[in-house]
Amino acid sequence: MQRIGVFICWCGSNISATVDVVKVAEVIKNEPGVVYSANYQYMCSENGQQLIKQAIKEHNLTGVVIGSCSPRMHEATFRKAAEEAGLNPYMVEVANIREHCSWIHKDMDEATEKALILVRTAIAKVKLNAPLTAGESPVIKRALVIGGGIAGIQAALDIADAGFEVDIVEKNATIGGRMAQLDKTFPTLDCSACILTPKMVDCAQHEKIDILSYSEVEEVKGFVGNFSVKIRRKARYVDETKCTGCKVCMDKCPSKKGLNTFNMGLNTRPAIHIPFAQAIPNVAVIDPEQCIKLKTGKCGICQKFCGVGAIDYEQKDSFIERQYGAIVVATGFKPIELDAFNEYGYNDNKDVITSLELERLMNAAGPTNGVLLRPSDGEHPKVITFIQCVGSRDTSGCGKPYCSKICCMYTAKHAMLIREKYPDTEVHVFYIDVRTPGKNYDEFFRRAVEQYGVDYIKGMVGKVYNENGKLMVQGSNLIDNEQVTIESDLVVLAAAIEPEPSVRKVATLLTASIDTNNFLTESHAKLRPVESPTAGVYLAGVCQGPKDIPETVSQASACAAKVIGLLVKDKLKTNPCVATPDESMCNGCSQCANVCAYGAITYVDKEFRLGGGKTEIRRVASVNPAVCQGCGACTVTCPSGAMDLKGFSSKQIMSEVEAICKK
Amino acid sequence: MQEVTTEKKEFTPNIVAFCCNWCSYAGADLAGSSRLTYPANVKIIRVPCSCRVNPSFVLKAFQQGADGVILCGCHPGDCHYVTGNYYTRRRMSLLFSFLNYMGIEKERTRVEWVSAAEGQRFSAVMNDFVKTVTELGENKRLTDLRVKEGE
Amino acid sequence: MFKIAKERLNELYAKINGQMGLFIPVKKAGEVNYEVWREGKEVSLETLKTVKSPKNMFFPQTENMMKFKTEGKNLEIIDVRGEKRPFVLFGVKACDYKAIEVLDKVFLADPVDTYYQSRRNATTIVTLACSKPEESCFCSVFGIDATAPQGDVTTWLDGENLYWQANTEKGETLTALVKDLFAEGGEAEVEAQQTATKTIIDSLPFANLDLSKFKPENLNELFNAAEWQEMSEACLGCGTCTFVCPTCQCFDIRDFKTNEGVIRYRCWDSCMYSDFTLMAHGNSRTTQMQRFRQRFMHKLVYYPSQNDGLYSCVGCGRCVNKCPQRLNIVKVIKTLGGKDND
Amino acid sequence: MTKETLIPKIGVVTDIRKDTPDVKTFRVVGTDGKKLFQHMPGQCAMVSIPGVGECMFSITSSPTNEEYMEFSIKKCGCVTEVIHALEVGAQITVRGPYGKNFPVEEDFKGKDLLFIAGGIGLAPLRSVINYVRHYRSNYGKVVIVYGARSKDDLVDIEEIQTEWMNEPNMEVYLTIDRPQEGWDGHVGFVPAYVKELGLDPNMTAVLCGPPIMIKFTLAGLLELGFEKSRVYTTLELRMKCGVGKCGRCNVGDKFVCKDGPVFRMTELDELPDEY
Amino acid sequence: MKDVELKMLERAKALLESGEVARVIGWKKGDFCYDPSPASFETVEELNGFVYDWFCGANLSKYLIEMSKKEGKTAVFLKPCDTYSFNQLVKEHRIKRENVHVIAVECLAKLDIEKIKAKGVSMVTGVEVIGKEVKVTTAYGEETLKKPEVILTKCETCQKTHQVKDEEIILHDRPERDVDRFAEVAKLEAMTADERFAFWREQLSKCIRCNACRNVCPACSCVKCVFDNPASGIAAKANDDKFEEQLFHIIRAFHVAGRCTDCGECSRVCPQNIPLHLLNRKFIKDIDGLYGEYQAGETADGKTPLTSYAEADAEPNDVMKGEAK
Repeated sequence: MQRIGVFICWCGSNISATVDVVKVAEVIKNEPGVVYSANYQYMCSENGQQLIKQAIKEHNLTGVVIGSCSPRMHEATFRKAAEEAGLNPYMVEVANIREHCSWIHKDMDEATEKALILVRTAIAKVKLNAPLTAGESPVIKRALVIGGGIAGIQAALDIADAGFEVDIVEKNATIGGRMAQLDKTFPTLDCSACILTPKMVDCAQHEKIDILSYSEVEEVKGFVGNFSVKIRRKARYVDETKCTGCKVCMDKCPSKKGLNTFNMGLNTRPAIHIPFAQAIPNVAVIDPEQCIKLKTGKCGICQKFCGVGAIDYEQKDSFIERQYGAIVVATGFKPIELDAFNEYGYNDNKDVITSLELERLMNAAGPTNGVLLRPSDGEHPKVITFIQCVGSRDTSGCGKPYCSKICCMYTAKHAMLIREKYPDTEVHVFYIDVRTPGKNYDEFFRRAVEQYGVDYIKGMVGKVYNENGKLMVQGSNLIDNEQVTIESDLVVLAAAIEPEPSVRKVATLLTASIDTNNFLTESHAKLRPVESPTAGVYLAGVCQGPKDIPETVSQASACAAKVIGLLVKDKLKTNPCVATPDESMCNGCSQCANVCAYGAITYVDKEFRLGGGKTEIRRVASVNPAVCQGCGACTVTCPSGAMDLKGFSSKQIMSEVEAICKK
Repeated sequence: MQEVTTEKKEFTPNIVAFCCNWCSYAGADLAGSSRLTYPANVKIIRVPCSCRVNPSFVLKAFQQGADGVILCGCHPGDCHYVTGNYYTRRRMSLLFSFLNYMGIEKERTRVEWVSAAEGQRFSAVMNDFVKTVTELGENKRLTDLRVKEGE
Repeated sequence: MFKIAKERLNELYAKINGQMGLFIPVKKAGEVNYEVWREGKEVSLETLKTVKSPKNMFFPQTENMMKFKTEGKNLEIIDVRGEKRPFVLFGVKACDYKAIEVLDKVFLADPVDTYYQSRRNATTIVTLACSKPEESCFCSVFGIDATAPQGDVTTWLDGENLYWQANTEKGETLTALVKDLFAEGGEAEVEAQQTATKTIIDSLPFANLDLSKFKPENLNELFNAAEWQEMSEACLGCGTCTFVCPTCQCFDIRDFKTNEGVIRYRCWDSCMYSDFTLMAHGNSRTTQMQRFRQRFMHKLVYYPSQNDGLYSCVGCGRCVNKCPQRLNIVKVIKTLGGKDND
Repeated sequence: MTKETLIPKIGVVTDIRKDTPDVKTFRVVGTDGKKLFQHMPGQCAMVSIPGVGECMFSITSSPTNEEYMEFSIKKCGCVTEVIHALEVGAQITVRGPYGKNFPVEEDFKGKDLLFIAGGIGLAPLRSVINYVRHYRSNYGKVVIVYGARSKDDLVDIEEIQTEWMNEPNMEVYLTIDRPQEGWDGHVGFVPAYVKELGLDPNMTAVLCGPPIMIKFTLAGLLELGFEKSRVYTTLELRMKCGVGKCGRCNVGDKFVCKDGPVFRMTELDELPDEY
Repeated sequence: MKDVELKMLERAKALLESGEVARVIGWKKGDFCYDPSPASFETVEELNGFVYDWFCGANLSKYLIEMSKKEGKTAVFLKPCDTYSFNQLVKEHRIKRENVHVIAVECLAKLDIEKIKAKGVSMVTGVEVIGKEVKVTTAYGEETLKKPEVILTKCETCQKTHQVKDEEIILHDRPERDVDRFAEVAKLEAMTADERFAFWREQLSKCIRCNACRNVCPACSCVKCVFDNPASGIAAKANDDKFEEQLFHIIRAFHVAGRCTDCGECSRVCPQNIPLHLLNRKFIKDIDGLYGEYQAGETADGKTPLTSYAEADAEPNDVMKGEAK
């Protein structure tokens, strides 16, 4: 039987004005299990706490109930006091007789009666409390960044600068990501490469950063502070340690007809190649689909010409396994496929291109060396029509329901750059709305219209078709309320962006939740925007939602701050109020894991004695207390009632219900 | 007839309110600190998240003589545990619809989303719920009489 | 012997009900079970087998035994039983009547179960002879004559009349109470019905079950029979057979917390349930095979060896009809019983 | 025996003794301060905490004790857990006595007696041993072999050492399973110890303890030449009513609560192997 | 049905003879023409008692929980409706899939002997189904009944097709009915709360808490049921009063919500013929209406409606007002 002490607080007159605190303390003395009861003016005061501590010691209390203000206010205070007196802090329950009683009721009898019930309810609960202790788990002082775009680079640099080891896993042969493909950046129009490549170099040279390019995350085990990650290092057929990036192989390679993916397939590249001039690492990679040697066994020219003997056709995928304390997901985005948008004729006309393709066409390192020539005939386009919101804000089901956020700005940027470089070019932009929130953004857009005379047409495009070698863009002008057809030489589609598809696998591996648009879900939309609900996993860049470079970089730095905050700790204290399964009753049905937002539940095979000397191996749930946040979603999903929540057990809540209903 | 009316007048329903710790319980606290009254027969049980509320708790409350049960949680999308109240929403929609199907008066059960800032709303919701259940009268259909027929 | 026209039976019920309680097969939501008679309820005497047997009149499915009240540390025990009002149990078939005898041997054996006893003493049992036995019936195997059940009063029902014959003092008392509704006569009709019914009974498919093997001396041999495994394989471990069985008497005693204290009640339990013999530190019957075996061994061997060979099965056939997976005592008898079953 | 066999009496806990880490002995009297009812050694009683449950325990005290009854209870389930949490002065309910007792007035009389117990198995034997001590002249030599996992698990060690060991014509042999600091007595399992002791097979033996101990001890006794008909033991099965009606403790044609818990080994041989 | 039975027997023999499987689960003959029991057959000789007829209504999938733990493969005959339960059990990791060889078999609805008897036909000795007619032979002669009137309730609205595709199938079944399985639920919904309460009171007051519905239910596969577990706070063995009856059935229906395949076994086995399937179907109907059509057991993976959500899900209060969609 528990020995319970009850302490009723007056809270000055806050409680005692409407609740007869003396009576409550007196009546409650007779409750079974209660061995001590007292009332005091300010329970939370030093003297009040002393009273509690003394009573715990003198009366050998095993449970404490405090009738006072909201537990949200002073539960921690009282628990600490109890702990100091040698009682487990989780053996303390607070009956809220202020906010939920004295402050809202005027009638003394009524309020006193209710206070009694609330205190009895807390007694009923505390009788079933069990001492709980917070667990501890060690923190591995190394972070993993998945994705080597600007988000990943920034996060890695910030974490590394704080003195922690960071690995960047990049699935492509080089880091840099989408930003490396861009020409200029808004709203300042500085050259993308000029601001990105130094950061890439910083990464490569940072002693705390290890770049694992051409690699993918294969398996993730463990939990916050203690992840174990298996990484696949894809065979690049070139020894990374030997290659000097001299590019001789590229010249000699006889198979030169591969589409240059870095240039959005607008030109070709050899089978052995370095994606672009400033690639990090500056190491060649062989495309096995294109390489004659790898396909037929004959050739081997690059090996012959490689001065350092870096070519290795026998290379296989290899695996490394590393431990991390935190993981940053920065997997980025890609423009959507436009197969569902026949009306824009993207697949039928070479001169209908996406904005990202335009970036390459305008880039000095691009397929046209920066001269704007149209893909079909290499002529200089005289009339260029931009179409915004291609697949964005689309509720028809073909595209994406969300706004891709960056298109308005980059379209303005493109229009401006074209008008600047080729003033004779006529530029039209079809838009639904122009959205320019951001520092200097609207000013930027207005410059495009006012200074550069770009023709903005509010309206949707119904159709783009080829007529006598001209691209006819048929749309509506909502402001003039008329149908317009613009004869164009080049049509640029501001295609919606979507999360890089590989994020799905990453999310599954990390048990991080993902929304219907494949964006990773943040822990709280407003207050924890860079954390994933899965503890120890953080989100940077577009994988979490559409954003531009400045936002991406801020989020990456925010992520880094969070990671650093985690990695500086030697040990993590875990919340003791976690779910625990009664294995003897667990069916292993997996329903609990399905509702766990944190991926805290896994399954293990366990042996059970059946009686009569027989045993049976059953799959049962296992909760990682370091990851469980204690919401209780699993407890209700569990049909056998095997899953229970410490501190809020079913029996505790049911006995509270009973105490409340008792007349 | 007279007796019946006086009897009805005296009836004060017993209401059990399950409130999630992060939003609704805080909302109730705010109602308190704003001195916004609601009847004393509403008693709150604190749970970490509305998704901790098992249908058996609701039934237990009725069994023990509660006249109404109300569940309060964070607004959908604002759950402290990300998705908890989404499950609550489905579970309780189905459970309460089912109770209604069994002939239990549907006014006896309710789900409300109350944020930590909505003290006003908390008090309004409770006042309204108490009023509704009071009009409905005593819970007779889902209470445990432990009385047997036929002896 | 007396008789009363079928259409006037309601008068008879009303008359009995005026004096004492009347329990009678009543159809509710499609099923017929014994219930308190009230004007307007649909009595169904013709129904051969009520779903639940009348055993719950003496041994209810749940029964409050006592209350505990706590004042501080003091405990108080309150016997919650009131005075038992006399009642009539009407329409009991021969098999169910025999089953009451089986139960009596358990509950009225020393020490007497007073809960059962007080109900039993307060009852006047009016039995009803069967006229349309069906293929699942095999009471004759246990020496029961379905055409002439015992009881305080025996009745027969045909297309026109109910025939009434008092057998005991209690029966005579009841008869005196309702006699003014009766006319004399009916012996010939009853005899004719009995003859006809007996012909059907003799031709029933289970009429010749051989029980010769089920003797105390074969206890261990039967217990260790290999066939139990196969026979019990499909058993779901539900309690349907035990709950519809007129002779099953296992019960549990449980406590229930109320607003005022604790009620201790007893309720039916089933040896088919996995937790029936579960203790804090082990279970003597861990497999469904053991539990299945227990039930039938008890009916056919254990009980008879304690009670002078009286079987704890009366051939009512309820388990034959109601087992979800069609397992039943007949299949057990055929598999393990005497060789005449082949 | 009360007429209302299922309605218990109220018992007041007047003393609680902690025997081992998981065994406590509770002294119980009626609300009038007197002994609740008379019993014979080996008989049991149903003890309950209303709202929690009712359990069968053997009455550990001797019938010759006119003041109170004692129950030695091992913590192993939800009822016993609550019982263990009781404090002196608590009220519980008790009904009984139930079952057959040891034939102390019949078969045991004038015989040399051998008691073999393991762990909490001493509880039912304590009653009979103290009964025999009380009527010492009615019985011959008494030998007690008692073993437990460790010295801390030996129940009633104080009584054994201060009283039993000093009783004339009574030998007490203690053993524990594994060597332990502070224990200079015998170490080893009970069955082996029994064989080692080379006991006189003409004694009447009573065994009580875990099934595995009973099995091996019995085999040892038979080897030594004991006759099964003079070996007794007690069974423990789940019980609810205590009077052979609820069906739970049914083994073959016996009810453990009514026909047991004391059985002769020859009787057990006739029962199907399901206990 | 005889030709199907022969084919099944043939397959069972072949599988046992070849040692491909250690046992076959099917049905064995009873004492009458209408009482086959589920059974496992381990040898070809044992197959003498094998039967597959118009009364093999039992769902065999739940037996696989235990059977699939045994040594060797288990072959099982599953009717279309049983395959859903099978998938659901596989999804919940209750059946070791790799140890099971599924043979899907034709069904064409099973007969209900209680319904036949209720037509006043007793002492049945034989049954033959010809199209939509059932010819019953009895000790007293022959009777012809309309098949739709004497099939099991669970078959009346069955539109199920085989869902275990990767294994062998004996005769593809053709669902022959196009009926609204929610019609009866809708009928109840249209009543007033008082009427509904009266309806369920009358029905549930018959409940004897024998647990047949629970123990036969493939969704009720818990290692230990909450009602048997004193720690759950709702454990009880018998209906003490009306609350108990309701509590048991409400909790049971809720626990299987989103997992119940509507196999109808609960109603088939209820000794008091309580239309228990109407409880589960209410959940199914609500789930379909509120969260999109969902058929449990259609696949052996994926989340159930109660372990998933959509941000735009209906609000409980709108659901109660009947305004949600």
